[in-house]
Amino acid sequence: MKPVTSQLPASKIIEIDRVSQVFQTSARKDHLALSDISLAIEEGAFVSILGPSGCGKSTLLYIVGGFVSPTSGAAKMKGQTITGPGPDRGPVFQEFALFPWKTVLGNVMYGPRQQGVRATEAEAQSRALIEMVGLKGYENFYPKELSGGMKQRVALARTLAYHPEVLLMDEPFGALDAHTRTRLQNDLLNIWERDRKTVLFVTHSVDEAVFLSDKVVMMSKSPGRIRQVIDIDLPRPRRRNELLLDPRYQKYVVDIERMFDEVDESGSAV
Amino acid sequence: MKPVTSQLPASKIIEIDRVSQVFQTSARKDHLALSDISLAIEEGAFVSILGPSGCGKSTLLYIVGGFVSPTSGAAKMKGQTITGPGPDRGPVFQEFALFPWKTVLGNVMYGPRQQGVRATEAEAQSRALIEMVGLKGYENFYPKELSGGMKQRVALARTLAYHPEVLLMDEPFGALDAHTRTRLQNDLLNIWERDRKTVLFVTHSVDEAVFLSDKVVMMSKSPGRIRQVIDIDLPRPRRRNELLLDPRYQKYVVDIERMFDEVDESGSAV
Amino acid sequence: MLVIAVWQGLVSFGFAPAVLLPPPGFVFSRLLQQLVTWTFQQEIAATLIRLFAGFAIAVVLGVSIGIASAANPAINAVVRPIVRVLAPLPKVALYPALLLLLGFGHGSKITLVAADALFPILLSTYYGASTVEQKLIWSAMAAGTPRYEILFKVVLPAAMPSILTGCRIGLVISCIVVFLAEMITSTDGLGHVLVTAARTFQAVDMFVPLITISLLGLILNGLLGVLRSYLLRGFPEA
Amino acid sequence: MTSPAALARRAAPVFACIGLLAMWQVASLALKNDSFPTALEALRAIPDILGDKEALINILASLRRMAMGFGVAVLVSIPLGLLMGRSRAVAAFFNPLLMVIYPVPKAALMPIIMLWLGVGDITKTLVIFLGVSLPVIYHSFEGAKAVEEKMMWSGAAMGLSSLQRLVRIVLPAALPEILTGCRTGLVLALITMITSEMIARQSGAGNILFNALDMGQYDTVFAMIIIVGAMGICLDAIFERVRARLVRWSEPQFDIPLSFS
Amino acid sequence: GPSWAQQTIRVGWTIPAEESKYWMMRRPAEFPNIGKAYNIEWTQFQGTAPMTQALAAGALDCATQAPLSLANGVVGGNLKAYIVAQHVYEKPGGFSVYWAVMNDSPIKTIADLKGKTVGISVIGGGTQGPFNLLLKQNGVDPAKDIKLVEVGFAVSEDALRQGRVDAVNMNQPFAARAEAKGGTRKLFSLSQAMPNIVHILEACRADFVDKNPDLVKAYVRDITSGMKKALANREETLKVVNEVLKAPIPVLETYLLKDNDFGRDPGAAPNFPAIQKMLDIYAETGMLPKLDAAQFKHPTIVAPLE
Ligand SMILES: Nc1ncnc2c1ncn2[C@@H]1O[C@H](COP(=O)(O)OP(=O)(O)OP(=O)(O)O)[C@@H](O)[C@H]1O
Ligand SMILES: Nc1ncnc2c1ncn2[C@@H]1O[C@H](COP(=O)(O)OP(=O)(O)OP(=O)(O)O)[C@@H](O)[C@H]1O
Ligand SMILES: [Mg+2]
Ligand SMILES: [Mg+2]
Repeated sequence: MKPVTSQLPASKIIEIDRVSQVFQTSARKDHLALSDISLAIEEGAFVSILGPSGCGKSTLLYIVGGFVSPTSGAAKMKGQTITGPGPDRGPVFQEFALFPWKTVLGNVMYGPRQQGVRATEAEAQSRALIEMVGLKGYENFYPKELSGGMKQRVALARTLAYHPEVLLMDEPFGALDAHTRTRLQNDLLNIWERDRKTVLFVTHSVDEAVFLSDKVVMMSKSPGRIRQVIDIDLPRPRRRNELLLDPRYQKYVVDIERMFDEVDESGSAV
Repeated sequence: MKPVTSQLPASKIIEIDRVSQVFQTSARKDHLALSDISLAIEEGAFVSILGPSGCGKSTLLYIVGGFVSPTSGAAKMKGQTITGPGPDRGPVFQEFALFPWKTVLGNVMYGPRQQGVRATEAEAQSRALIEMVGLKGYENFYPKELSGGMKQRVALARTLAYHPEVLLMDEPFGALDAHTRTRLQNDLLNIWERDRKTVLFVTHSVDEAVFLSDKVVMMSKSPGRIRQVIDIDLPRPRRRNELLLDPRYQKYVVDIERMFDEVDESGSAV
Repeated sequence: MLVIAVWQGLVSFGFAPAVLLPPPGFVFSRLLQQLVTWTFQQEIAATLIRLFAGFAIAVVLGVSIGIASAANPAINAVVRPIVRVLAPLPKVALYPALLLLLGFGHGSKITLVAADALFPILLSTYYGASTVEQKLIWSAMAAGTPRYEILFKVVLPAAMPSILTGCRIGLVISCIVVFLAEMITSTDGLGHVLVTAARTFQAVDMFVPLITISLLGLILNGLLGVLRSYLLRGFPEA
Repeated sequence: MTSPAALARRAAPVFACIGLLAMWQVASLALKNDSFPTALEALRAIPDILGDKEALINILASLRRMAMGFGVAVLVSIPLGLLMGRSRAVAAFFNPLLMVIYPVPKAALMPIIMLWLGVGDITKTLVIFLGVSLPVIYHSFEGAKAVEEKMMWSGAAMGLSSLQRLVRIVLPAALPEILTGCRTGLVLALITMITSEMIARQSGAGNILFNALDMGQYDTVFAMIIIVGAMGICLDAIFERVRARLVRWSEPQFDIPLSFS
Repeated sequence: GPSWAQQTIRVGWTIPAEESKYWMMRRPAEFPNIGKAYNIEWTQFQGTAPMTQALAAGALDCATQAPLSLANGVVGGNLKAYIVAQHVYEKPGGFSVYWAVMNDSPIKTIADLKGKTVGISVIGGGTQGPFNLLLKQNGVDPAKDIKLVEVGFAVSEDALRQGRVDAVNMNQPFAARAEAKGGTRKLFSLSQAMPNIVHILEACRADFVDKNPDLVKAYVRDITSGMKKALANREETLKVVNEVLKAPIPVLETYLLKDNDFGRDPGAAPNFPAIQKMLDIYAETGMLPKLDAAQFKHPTIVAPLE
């Protein structure tokens, strides 16, 4: 049992330096999605991003992924400015983005094959991952034949399969029922504790963020800004049922939820 | 304040009668998604469907919507066998299915205009709905310019806009942050209490199901079957913060979560 | 079937004299008669070789240029105006020049077929490839796929529905053009059979190659349909 | 607006055209073929053609036929293609039918077409119509097939009849694909506009071209080819504007160039 | 006025050798009746064969024809037609379609063509009868001993110079151009098979003539006078032909209406004996059954008509 907490002196693997993102829209000329975001993520840290819908969480992930280059500012990985995607940063997209012409197995095997893993080995690993996400028996299904939650699990498995150093996960459990979600949270934590991956995790669930993270980044909306960064100082490895009884855990959840209410200025009731 | 509970003698608006659904897949010949489902829904009832990912919740909704005709059995609306979609049953799809060539406002106005509502009136109503779901200011955005959660809210507004008698909602709050979700749950309950709509509501959150419903239908997987139907006997109107302190509410949640664990036989841990 | 019925109707009700439009019965019995003769088989073979070679060249060029220009702005900046200029040119007008460059044999006809079938395939590929869902490309890039490989591993399969539509159109055009080329300068092939018959008013013999090309079109399209449903088995529309 | 990169992009078509002409010049000089004049010879013949009032009238006559053929083809093919895409029965009926009709070279059917329609405008417009409708039908067909099912369901649930769904959902959703077909159709319209005048000739651009071809006046032939090419560029540019306006909603928003590095 | 007033006659034409019709087209004012008493709807075709089809389909009333295409229409297409005028023929001493080889070619005689690639403008066209006959007379089987390819007149010179064919047929104005350039020589000409070969004549559908005799008569009268004008005023004819063919006048100047051109009958009168001779050659070479040229002759309506 090795406690992995944010107190450990660790090097910054990802640095986001005064990043802003402006989108050109058809409606008005410019739309400021992210404004002056700075954030440093330590190697091996599990960082969650929380924020109201539309605050720019996905956009931030795209920038770290190297898919979108920020309008101003820069994101760095290990000191190098990120200029494009690479297998060191594995994304799980909110929209899954599975390859429709590949089966479940084909989708999951894609990454390892691309990394040069031998076919038999890649297949064995992929089958294990597919089993882990609860899709044994669906190996030869095409994405169109899967339910929403099943697609999401395939997307998760596809990214885990090629062992990226940094995981960029955009609500990876959003379409899952509570039970499957809990199981996969545990699986993810196990993988993380074993491989010391760095995880940047977008979620809507305060509960989930506190349970999983070393650090929770709270964002606010219009334009997207970082409101607060909260260190979650809970022992690891964490067990859900133990944690639920831990008053510190409860406090984190309640505090963050309160913060959320303050942060969210959008919308109105009927 | 009028108490609307399942105890009221109400006519069955939807009857699902021994419905089974078999899909032809490219992998194996037949895939049994739903097996022998029977369920009656009373007029004005709020019924939630819970079940593990891939158990056939969306499929069941499609059958009631008339989009898919079941392999065997039949679904009835007010005694009439459902043979196709109609404006009396409004779906909110898990994948949103917004019209990409229309703006947010265009999408929301589509239904009322189709129902013959005058343009100015339809626009006023739609703008109010857009404001309700927290998207004021985004009226002229195209779907591709929205975040995941924003698209989901447009989909919700689009269906609410044409006042279907029965709402068929497939995880309509799945992509939303906790705060927005709570607000929309309240809005939905308000609308429901005001208009006495019948709602068939798929969700992954036990909590949400208990909070909203008169009845929770618990499904199990492979093949999809109804495992149990639980009447939620809590007073209405419900207020979230009051309910959280109600021991009956707590018990429902705990009971259903336990049931979930029993029901879910799929997958394995790492 | 319907075509044949209409055809028979036109003949029987006197909308067309038999010397211009012979009754289908005659034509089909002559077709059967001809099909087993060695000379006719050779004519078909000549036409088929040109058809397939020209079409294959068009597919290879059209798909690769289309994808390359969708993927790379520099290539696109060069290819796009060239396509705009060359695509609408009536290629038959170049045929005399082609004949002199490539001779009267297969070469000139294959080139003409390829030139005419190329652009529908190229344009479809280009549009298909330039509207590929970006997140598919992102996923593949993040999995470590080198950029040029993305073309084969993502852009090509994702653009496949559009490419196959282009191929279907290209195939039909190939059928027409191979015939036209053989008609303009005919020494062999179905087009040649047709012109010689037409010049001497052998209406039945004229319709035999026409029916043959129709049937060929039908068969090839059927094969393309099978290929399509195989290649697109994962796509929602298949 | 006028950054060097933007200027370069603007100028690219010009450079490409000059490049093409230069390649042509070099090739024709190398081949020394009477039937393959140099680019300069062809360019020199252009003023002769465009200076001739009769030739201009001829070209306009061709363009009028083309516009007719194109217009009618688009009006007929889009509905047919969409219907085929949404109804298996319609597709099963028309698919083989079209596949039997299209591969037949129209030139070969001239005698019968002449019998019914004479040798005038109608025949040529018909030939153009057939050329244009082929890609428009098939792109509409495949576009309609690929429309996301749940969008159709949403429409049905709002009370749209199947005809309304065809017009108000399938049509806009398939529009990008349909327009691809129309663009190919435009290219084919120009080609068939010329070739339809190959056998039976009346006033027209193809007439000028094929007469020159018969007479071995290759500079005129290639001058006409350049003129047709120029018409192609113009029509294409106009079309591209219309397209961009109609389907702005479908353009991909992000773009990573996949350079070959 | 006459019964045919303001009637329209649909005429097919082609290039390059119908000067009287080109006059009617381009100088209608010189013909008192055209456009006033009756109208002509001109349609140009590529070659005579499509016009035969158009005649048979009833899409044309009168058209330029070659003897062979007309005969084909009669045999295969149930066409009934009258030959009402003649455009060009091969007058002795004038131009005759010939087959050329390169100067340095080893082919010296027709017999040397064995095993060679030979170009012909239209396989199964009007020149092939006399061509086949000459080959047979020289012991060459046109079906087996040579490789026959279709080479349009316009490209024949190039095809020969590029070595795509060993011998190829030449026609005006391309022959004049090739001769000016030099390097080719004549191997044999059609006149060796028979004199006075008729290349192009004018034919009208019999049913049309029978129904509108006055109309056709007026048409033939104008053809006759057109031919007269063409022959009488070479200067103007060059202009007219230039307008139609778009060939530059200097090129036309080298041959048109000169000794190295085809012959034209001053009254545009069809030479029925020559036509009969040609039909006989076609019958002899197996291209057609035996036919009587008399069936094409209308008792009264035939050029010259004054
Ligand atoms: N292509 C685009 N054009 C214009 N605006 C865009 C575009 N993409 C995103 N936006 C805007 O940027 C903002 C942030 O979007 P983003 O997808 O990052 O939000 P998010 O935090 O992931 O929200 P959610 O939780 O709902 O997924 C939104 O207001 C959205 O409207
Ligand atoms: N077109 C199809 N072809 C084959 N199988 C299908 C098809 N659509 C759905 N299925 C199968 O039917 C089952 C039920 O799917 P459904 O989408 O109804 O699940 P769900 O309960 O909505 O799951 P989720 O919560 O993940 O959305 C799944 O096992 C899925 O693989
Ligand atoms: Mg997002
Ligand atoms: Mg579902």
